Amino acid sequence: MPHRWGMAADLDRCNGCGACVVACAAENNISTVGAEQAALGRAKHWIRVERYWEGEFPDVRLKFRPVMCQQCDNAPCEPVCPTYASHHTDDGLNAQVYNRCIGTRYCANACPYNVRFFDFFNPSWEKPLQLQLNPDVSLREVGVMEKCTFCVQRIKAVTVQVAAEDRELKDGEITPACVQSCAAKALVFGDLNDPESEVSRLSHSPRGSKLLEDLGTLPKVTYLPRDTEA
Amino acid sequence: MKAIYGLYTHGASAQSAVDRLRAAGVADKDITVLSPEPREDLALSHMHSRTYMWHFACLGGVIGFSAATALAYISETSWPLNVGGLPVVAWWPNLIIMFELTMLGAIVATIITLIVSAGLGVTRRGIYDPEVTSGSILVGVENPPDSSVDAFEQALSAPPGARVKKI
Amino acid sequence: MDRRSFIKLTAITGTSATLASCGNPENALIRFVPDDEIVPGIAVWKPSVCPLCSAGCGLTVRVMDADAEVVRNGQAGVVRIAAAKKLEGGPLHPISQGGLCARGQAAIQVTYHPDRITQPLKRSGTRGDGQYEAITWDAAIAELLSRLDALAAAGNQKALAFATRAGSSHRHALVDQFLARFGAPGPVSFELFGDQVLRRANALSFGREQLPTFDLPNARMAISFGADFLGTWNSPVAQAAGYGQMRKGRPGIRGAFVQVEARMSQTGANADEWVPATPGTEGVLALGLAHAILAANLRPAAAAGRAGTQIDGWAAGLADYAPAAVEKVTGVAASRIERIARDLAERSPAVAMVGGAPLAHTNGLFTALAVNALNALLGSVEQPGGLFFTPRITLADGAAAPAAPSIEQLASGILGGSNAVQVLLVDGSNPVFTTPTAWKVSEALAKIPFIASFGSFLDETSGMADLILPDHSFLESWIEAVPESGSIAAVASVAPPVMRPLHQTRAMPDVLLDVSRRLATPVALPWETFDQMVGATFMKLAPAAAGGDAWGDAQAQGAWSGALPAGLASPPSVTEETPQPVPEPRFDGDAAQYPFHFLPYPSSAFLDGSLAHLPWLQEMPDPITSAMWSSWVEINNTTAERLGIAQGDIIEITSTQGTLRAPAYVSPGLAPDIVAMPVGQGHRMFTRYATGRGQNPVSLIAPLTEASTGAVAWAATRVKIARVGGPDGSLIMFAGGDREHPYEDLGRG
Amino acid sequence: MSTSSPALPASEQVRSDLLRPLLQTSWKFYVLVAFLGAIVVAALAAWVTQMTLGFGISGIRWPVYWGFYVTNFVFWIGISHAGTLISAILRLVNAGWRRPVTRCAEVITAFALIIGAMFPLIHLGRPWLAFWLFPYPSERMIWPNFRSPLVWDFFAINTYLTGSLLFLFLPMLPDFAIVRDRATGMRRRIYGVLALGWRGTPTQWHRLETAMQIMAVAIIPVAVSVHTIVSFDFSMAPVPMWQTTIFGPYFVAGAIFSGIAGLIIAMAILRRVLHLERYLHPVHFQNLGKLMLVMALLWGYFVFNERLVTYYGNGASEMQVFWRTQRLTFAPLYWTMVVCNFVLPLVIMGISRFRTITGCVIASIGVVIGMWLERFLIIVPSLGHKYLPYSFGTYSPQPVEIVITVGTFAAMTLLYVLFAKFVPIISIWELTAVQHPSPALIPPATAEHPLGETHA
Repeated sequence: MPHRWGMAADLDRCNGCGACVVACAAENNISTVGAEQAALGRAKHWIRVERYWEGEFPDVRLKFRPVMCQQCDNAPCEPVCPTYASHHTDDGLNAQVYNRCIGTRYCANACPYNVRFFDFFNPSWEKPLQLQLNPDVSLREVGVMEKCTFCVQRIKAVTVQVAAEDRELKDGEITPACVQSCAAKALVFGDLNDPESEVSRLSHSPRGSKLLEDLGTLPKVTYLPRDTEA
Repeated sequence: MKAIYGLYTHGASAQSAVDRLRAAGVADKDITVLSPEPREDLALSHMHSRTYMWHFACLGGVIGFSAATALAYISETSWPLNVGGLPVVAWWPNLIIMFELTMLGAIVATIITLIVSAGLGVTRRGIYDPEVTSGSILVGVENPPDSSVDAFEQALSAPPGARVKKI
Repeated sequence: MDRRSFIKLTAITGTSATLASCGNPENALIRFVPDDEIVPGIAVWKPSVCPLCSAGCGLTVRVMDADAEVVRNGQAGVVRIAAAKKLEGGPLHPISQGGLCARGQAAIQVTYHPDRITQPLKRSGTRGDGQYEAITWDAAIAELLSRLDALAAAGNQKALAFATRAGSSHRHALVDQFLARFGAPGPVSFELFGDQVLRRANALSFGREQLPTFDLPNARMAISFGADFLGTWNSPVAQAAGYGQMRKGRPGIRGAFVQVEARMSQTGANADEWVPATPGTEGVLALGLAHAILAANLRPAAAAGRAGTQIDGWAAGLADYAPAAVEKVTGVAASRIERIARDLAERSPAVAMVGGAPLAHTNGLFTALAVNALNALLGSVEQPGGLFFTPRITLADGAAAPAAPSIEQLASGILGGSNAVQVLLVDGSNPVFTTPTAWKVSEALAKIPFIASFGSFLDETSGMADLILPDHSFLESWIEAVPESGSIAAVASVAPPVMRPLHQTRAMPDVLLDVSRRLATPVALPWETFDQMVGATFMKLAPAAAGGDAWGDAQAQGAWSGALPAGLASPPSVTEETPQPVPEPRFDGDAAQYPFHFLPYPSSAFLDGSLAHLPWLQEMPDPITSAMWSSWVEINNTTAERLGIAQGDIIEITSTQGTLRAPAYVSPGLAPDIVAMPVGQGHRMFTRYATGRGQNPVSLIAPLTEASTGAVAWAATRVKIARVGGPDGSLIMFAGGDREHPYEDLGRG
Repeated sequence: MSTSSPALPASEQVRSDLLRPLLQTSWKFYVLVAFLGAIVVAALAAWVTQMTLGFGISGIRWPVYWGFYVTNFVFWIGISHAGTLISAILRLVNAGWRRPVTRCAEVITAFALIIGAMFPLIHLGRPWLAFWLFPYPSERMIWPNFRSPLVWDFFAINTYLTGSLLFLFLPMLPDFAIVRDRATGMRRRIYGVLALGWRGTPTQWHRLETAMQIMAVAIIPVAVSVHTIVSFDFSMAPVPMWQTTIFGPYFVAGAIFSGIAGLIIAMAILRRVLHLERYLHPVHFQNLGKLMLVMALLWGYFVFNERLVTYYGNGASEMQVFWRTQRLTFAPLYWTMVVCNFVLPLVIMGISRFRTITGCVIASIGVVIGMWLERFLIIVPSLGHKYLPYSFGTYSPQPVEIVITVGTFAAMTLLYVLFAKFVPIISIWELTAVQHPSPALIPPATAEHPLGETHA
């Protein structure tokens, strides 16, 4: 049976620290755009920690929610792409093939989660910052869309290794950068087709819900809301 | 090429010239009529063969439709990628492609039929006189048999206002 | 993407982006033979230690090949090096436990920073203008030696001062030893957001002069008085891990969490209950809770033991702290105090934390002692689910240097002529940026005849140096830390260099050892190299397995943790004095003229500003405001409405110390009489990414200090504010909306 | 059966009037072409700059990834519905008054479509790879994704463009022949080639008219499909206020609406500049104005429908966009649009006293502005306020987009000016043919018979 990668985000553990945001940038060669471009709305954060105020002082609360590509089973971003740059892989990921992308940005419009980012310029790193670049992740040229891949390079590396060693994949063996960095273990990644995996267990939790579930996109990220009992 | 023709400013004269040529034993297919605008009011305008343009247009549509169907089906199945949970061969969206190519086929077939059946090409053949586009109707005969030239000239000169030319 | 296309793509990026591949300047460079044995495309994981804060988290570093442009023997060229690619939390490290905070993730940019100082520099312009010329290491060390030798020759060794960051490591121990043996006072360490007050309180309450470790995984309730323990305070990674466990780590048990603070921090945002108490009265609230527990006979007063005796009136049941009285002082409803108190007593084990702004008032020590007493009353000291003190390793034997003056005393001594400092060495400290203007540190430094800095970057303090001896980055040198907290068992982090130095830099401890040997009168230090010194400690530690080697194991894993052998543990500090209670906080600025409390706070990205040079952190959206590359002033939304201030409007904040202008972030998450501002931006000089960006709120802080420790009372300044203009685009936010359901009632109006 | 209709001059007069612009050139023509050409060159330079420096010089941003370019795309495709669709319908119903109008309408279609079809290229992140949309057999066989509305666009616009160009070109053949016969030298050769050897035999005339009929039949559904598919670009995406079944007819109606407005403006300018008062009568404007009135009502009906359904449905994300357009940031633009598209045409076209040429032009300018705003207001507020408020954003155009937008209006005008210079802007043979109507034909519109009713 093919794998079906999924993630669970326990918002009772997530404290909004933002480590996942920087971890993602470091792993995936996401270029820093600088203040001027950030002001124009060009900052690229494949994962972001959304925060929403609730109530008024003094009965005020702040809600955090990490949002990355939801890797929908019925992904609105995929069919709209004229060149198949955005398509579904056998293991359930919304692949984004940068080389096929011609930059219509239609996928980003169709994505209800706004997790797709456009490369407005060729990426650049002030030397020698480029020495940090991860050779397992391609750089994106100007004019293409990019987005969270669930760190597909890590998935590939481990699955290839597992196949070479002719053994079963262990739950938790693959960790995308955000999951790995999360000190509170708010993010859990794994194979949804493995009923024993932690992510399967959390995805079937009665606490669990999907983001914008009513749109019918069938996301593979499950959110476990913060408990309210004090 | 030899030819004899008359130029007429009035439709009735031209019609009369045609009628006289017919009387002189010229077959309809040998009479050349050129008009500056369509003259549906004159019988001479109806000296054309039946056209199958509508049929060819339909045929073009069918070809376009088939091409679109094949294109969509073959390309989708030869690279069967899942997008957004849609079926690999999704007929509802394909219908749009099929419709557009059907219409394109029909349009292209119409144009081809027009060019072929109306004898349009970059080079001009047959009798022509620039006065046609200045409002005169031309009636004439190409390569008239030498024996009939005089009779034709007579027939063409008879209607009022006729100017007959020989080349 | 395969390697080939990757290399092709990397070739088009960077500063050569505009050049076609055929004209790639890298191709014109000489290729040096690689020094490292590395298999292209194969990643190796090596341990390291995060240097960015004092938490001492262990790292595991992904190392792969990369083509670096280097200068070798004066010849520029390209060499394939083993380069650090990604930092992760050390999975086996007792503090980071596999996790890492955003700042730790960004630490790799310290090594590859484009504005890193690549070789020794000698000042060529006037002081502070950033003009330097390159010199050789021999010349640089000779210059430093001549200065030190001159001091020694004159018998004026006391005129050597050393400014460094607070922390606990062999590096600090080495500096201390060097200074002691040279005959100079101990290092001057200053941290704006330092924790002297809490250390002192813990010494008084528990006999331990250190920060506590919290056993959150076993706690059923936590109450935090201002401690941003998930964000910036103490050991955030370890605490976040514990917090996750407390919330969801035990089937059926979810630890409750209450946060007391006037401005909702990232930590406070996670609380089940957020209690905005009047600034400076948090200790009163803690005692109010204690009173309620005692009054309801939920705990005996004697349970507080020694910590209780530090509090006036404890034995009598804290008669002055009845809920109604506490409500008047703190603004927290009496019923709420009683409810929280009952929860704390019933949800045992419960732990109280204190840190940050509550301790940065003139009565900070009182607040800390009050919370300590509450903890003791709850029975949570050194108990599962409570707080612990990490056993500490004695780092180096030898005479300690005499106590150093505080930076404030140093500055006033220099300016007043009572302390003629001749030579100042600076390592990792930027007091010019982080001290209140009134201390005149900058002016004092300007009077010192010779300043040398070991810094890797030109910042406000390094920029005043006459000589710069750039240090290796932590990935290029031996790196170690002996964390003060974050683990219940003793822990020491250590790792050998991960990669070869990129630039012509030298490790500061080795430079110090070198200098100590080459002085005209050598300073006798018992180590040849720094790793020898570190190794000496580790070889005394117990190996994990019998017959093992603690030093070798520690290097392989990045840390040693376990039970300390007798004699190696630092003894508890014994302090017998009883402090005078100071429950009333003092504030700078008249409340009528300056109606707002000014609350600077360490920014999530930059802490006290020492990380503002890292582009990843500049571009990381702030957890609360989502701001990037910005400074801002947080202001309550009803207050803002009253004053006609809208999001992004420029407001002017004025204290008795000065004035600054910054964009407003309007939020419901702070009390109406507070304006809060993150520290970190506003650098006059700190690399291309931070220079001239935003405002430094430290410039507004009045020089009030906590009464008994002398720590800056950075939360005790009052300010007034005025709108001076509309948005100028300087507030750059990632988020578009602040609320999940905005305008949902618009149609009904 | 009058051969000297009071409405139209005699054939020779027609020919000389309509060929005059081709044969005489004033200095004003060169000035105008140079002026418009300069703007077009500036726009092309802006595009090249955008490709060289990166798309970032535009105002597009996360999450508003479509802005002026797509607005312009929809706008120009909408304008393109002026010609071919109107002229095809009028041809099919044989409305006599169409004759002087059809060509200047069809030219609008052709050029607006070319300009509109440029925008998907301009807005591409990597325009040099645009050919990947074309279903050519590549070695890796990754053909375009036929499930993507952009591929539907590609096919629909190509079909419509092909059809429209041919639809425009076919009736030009006899006119090219006229020019050919009157010109000399190089010009004669060029027009000779363009005339494809047209002679005017009964067969040619008959085939041409049959072909025009087939084309008219074919082009109407294609035109409808084109703008429906353009609307699909939006309605296929789960974006608040986009995903609605009304978008197809709404866009088609809007396209015809703006198309008529564009046509009226073009006709008014032609009438004035080329002195075609004898061919383009107030009655033409009145007829088109009435058509525009109908479309304004239809547009108002669609907008009412769209808004009512959204309001009643009260979906959180839809209401975000709803309020933002009606009361908040975009309200000024929104209400300007309503005034331009509904109030203005209703008042001017609805009151016969105002239905003069000037009145029609004023209403048309309003409609063109209003319909441009409509497309902008469909695109930007929805994209900027999509579900998760954290990701909300706003958009403001940058100079490159404004220059390119202005450039397209200049390009349209330039192409039109050049076309009118080189091709008779009114179909000569169709006008002269009026003087010899077949019994089945309906005479042209006159002052007495504004709709061209059959003479008894």
